[in-house]
Amino acid sequence: MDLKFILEAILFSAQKPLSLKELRDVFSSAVEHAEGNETVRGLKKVKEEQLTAALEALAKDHDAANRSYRLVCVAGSWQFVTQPDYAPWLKALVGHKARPPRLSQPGLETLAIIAYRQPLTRAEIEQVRGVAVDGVMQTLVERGLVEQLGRAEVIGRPMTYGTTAVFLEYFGLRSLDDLPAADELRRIPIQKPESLATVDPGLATAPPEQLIQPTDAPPAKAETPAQASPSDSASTTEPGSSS
Amino acid sequence: MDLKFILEAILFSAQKPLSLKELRDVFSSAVEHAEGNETVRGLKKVKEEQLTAALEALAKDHDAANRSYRLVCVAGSWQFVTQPDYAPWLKALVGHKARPPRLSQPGLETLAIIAYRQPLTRAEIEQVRGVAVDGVMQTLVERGLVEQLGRAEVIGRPMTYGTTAVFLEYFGLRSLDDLPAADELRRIPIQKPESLATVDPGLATAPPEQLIQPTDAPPAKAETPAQASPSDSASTTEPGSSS
Amino acid sequence: MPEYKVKFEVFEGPLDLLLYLIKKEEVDIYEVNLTRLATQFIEYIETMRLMDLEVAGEFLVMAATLMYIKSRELLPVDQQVQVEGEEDGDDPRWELIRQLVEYKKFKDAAAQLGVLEARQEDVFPRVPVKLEFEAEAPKRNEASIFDLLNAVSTVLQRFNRPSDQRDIFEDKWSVSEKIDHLMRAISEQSRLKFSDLFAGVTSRSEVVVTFLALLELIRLKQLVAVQGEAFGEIEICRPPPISKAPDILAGAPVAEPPQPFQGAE
Repeated sequence: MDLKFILEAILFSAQKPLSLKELRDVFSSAVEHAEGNETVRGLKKVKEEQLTAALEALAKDHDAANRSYRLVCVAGSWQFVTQPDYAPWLKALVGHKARPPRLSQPGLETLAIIAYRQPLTRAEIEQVRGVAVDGVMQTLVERGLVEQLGRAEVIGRPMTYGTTAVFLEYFGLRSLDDLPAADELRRIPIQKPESLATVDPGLATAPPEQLIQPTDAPPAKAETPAQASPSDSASTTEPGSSS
Repeated sequence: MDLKFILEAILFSAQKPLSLKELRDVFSSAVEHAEGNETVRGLKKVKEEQLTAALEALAKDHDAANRSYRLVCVAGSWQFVTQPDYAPWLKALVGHKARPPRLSQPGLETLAIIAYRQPLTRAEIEQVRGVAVDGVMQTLVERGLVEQLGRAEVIGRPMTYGTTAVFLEYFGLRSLDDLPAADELRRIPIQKPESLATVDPGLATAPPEQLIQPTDAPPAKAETPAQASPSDSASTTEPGSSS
Repeated sequence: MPEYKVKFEVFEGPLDLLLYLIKKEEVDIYEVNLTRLATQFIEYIETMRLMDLEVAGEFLVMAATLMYIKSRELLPVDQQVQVEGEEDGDDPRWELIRQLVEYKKFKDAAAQLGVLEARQEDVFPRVPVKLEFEAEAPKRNEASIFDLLNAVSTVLQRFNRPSDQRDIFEDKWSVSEKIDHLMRAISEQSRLKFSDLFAGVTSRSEVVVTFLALLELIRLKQLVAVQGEAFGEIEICRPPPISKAPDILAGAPVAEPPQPFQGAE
């Protein structure tokens, strides 16, 4: 019997998404229900790597089968879900369940900043957004999308925040690596383009040397040392400084 | 969008088997959730014949796919069910009450002695088994299989033990009279062997021929105390050796 | 400028407003005319004030920054004031553009999250019928404890001679050994007659031990005792792999509809 199909049967019958640990527990306790069964005994101590490989293969199978459902991993737990196209009938089936209202634009923006930059302090969020985020943060914490992670080792030791497993579930993400354009946004290296230095049609004067970030310049704001650094180093390569 | 797949999605998400009528209700009320959707509107008044045909085709698909589950119609209602082969894991999944760990061989033998010879004292059990039974007795009492019955009218008035209702349940017996060959076994003559030194190595328990019939032979305590002791200590080193 | 009023209320902050203004200009952020942008921004603020709308503090701070940038632009480089503590490179223009670019990226990311959010609303997890396994009651065709009792009793008859009672037995069987023995025998033959279990038995105690072993194995569902007909010969075999009616074993096969492991309604 193929591990893949056993996993399929388990996930097919599970009342909730199952993590690798929970799946392993199923395999180990199955022995109690079929002592003499070779397959059951053989899989008693199945490794997480085996499970992951089989699950990935299974998910691929189902994607290829192109049916009305698929196997997904959300927040590290595996489950079968239906394709969005069938929502009208499924909504009719499950009845009008009151879903939480969608997040507001400030909510989404704040959440995006936290998701990509965690852990970070409220001041750091506000610096990116340019506005206070008190109300928004409260909503996000209340909805369980964001939580306090600890304290930053800076003056005042402010709280740092990060996203939760609920956040991943809410957006159907497997992990933070699944965030759209994660690599790019986690640490945005904003390169100062040459055009800014040389061509700025609206300016009465174009003082390019002022646009150069000195290598030893302290971060523009105390709250965002990590963000400032890449752009600092990037700008040192610019040729305009000699003019 | 194929009716077949819509039915698949519905049955896939349904928490109970659905009849043709229930399926039709889903199709008709789906319109509330997607007024402008052509497909949804088109299927609003889907006929039972159409549904039946699509369901049967769908069931055939899934049979052919030969996965761990299939679509079946039971008593007029359709549902996905898992194949029976996967029962061990599914039982483990639903957390079927784990049976208490099986009785060890010493436990089983001690229990047999108590069951057939009750009421009897611990000394009598030990005399029959040829080894100390403290640990085993404690386990049996804790598991509710054995209980104290009273006191024997002999010197020291030791406790007597007998089996409980739990014992009967555990072995699926209606009463003690249901004990296999109760009359016969109660009268089994069992001689204490000359030498306990020949006890099989590696066995936690002494062989059953050490069982002494108290009625036939007076308690053999006095006969071989020296021999019994070493075997006691030997056997206590591996109390639960059944694996 | 009623358009402003409407627009203004949806701006999440000064950066949002600036992005809106840049977008209206249809230029790249890096190429924006900051002087003109500053003018436009301040016009908006003024409009808001004229309309008696409350202007949030952040907008005023941004307005001040833009004014400062604008004023700097009007001076030749060598006459620009070097603010104390401000290093050469701390160009407020660059700082603002950096901030705008960063904010823009997160705004785009937020939009993508919004798409995911909407999509998730249409994704339904499979919540299957709760599985319920029937209590594993003794099957119709399995021999009852009575049958076993009678059987073992019959075997015991063989040893029911008084002379046995004084015998000293050489064999030393334990239940665990017998369990192993039985499991081996069943794996070789898959089906054993009950009487065969005791074929080579040499003593009453061995009968007892064998029988205890059998009982334990039955209790553990490793073996089942099956009696084809009343008072027929009991046979021992492995249980069927699933708790379905063991129709292959004996008695009338049960033609049930296939409904494995579905829950109760």
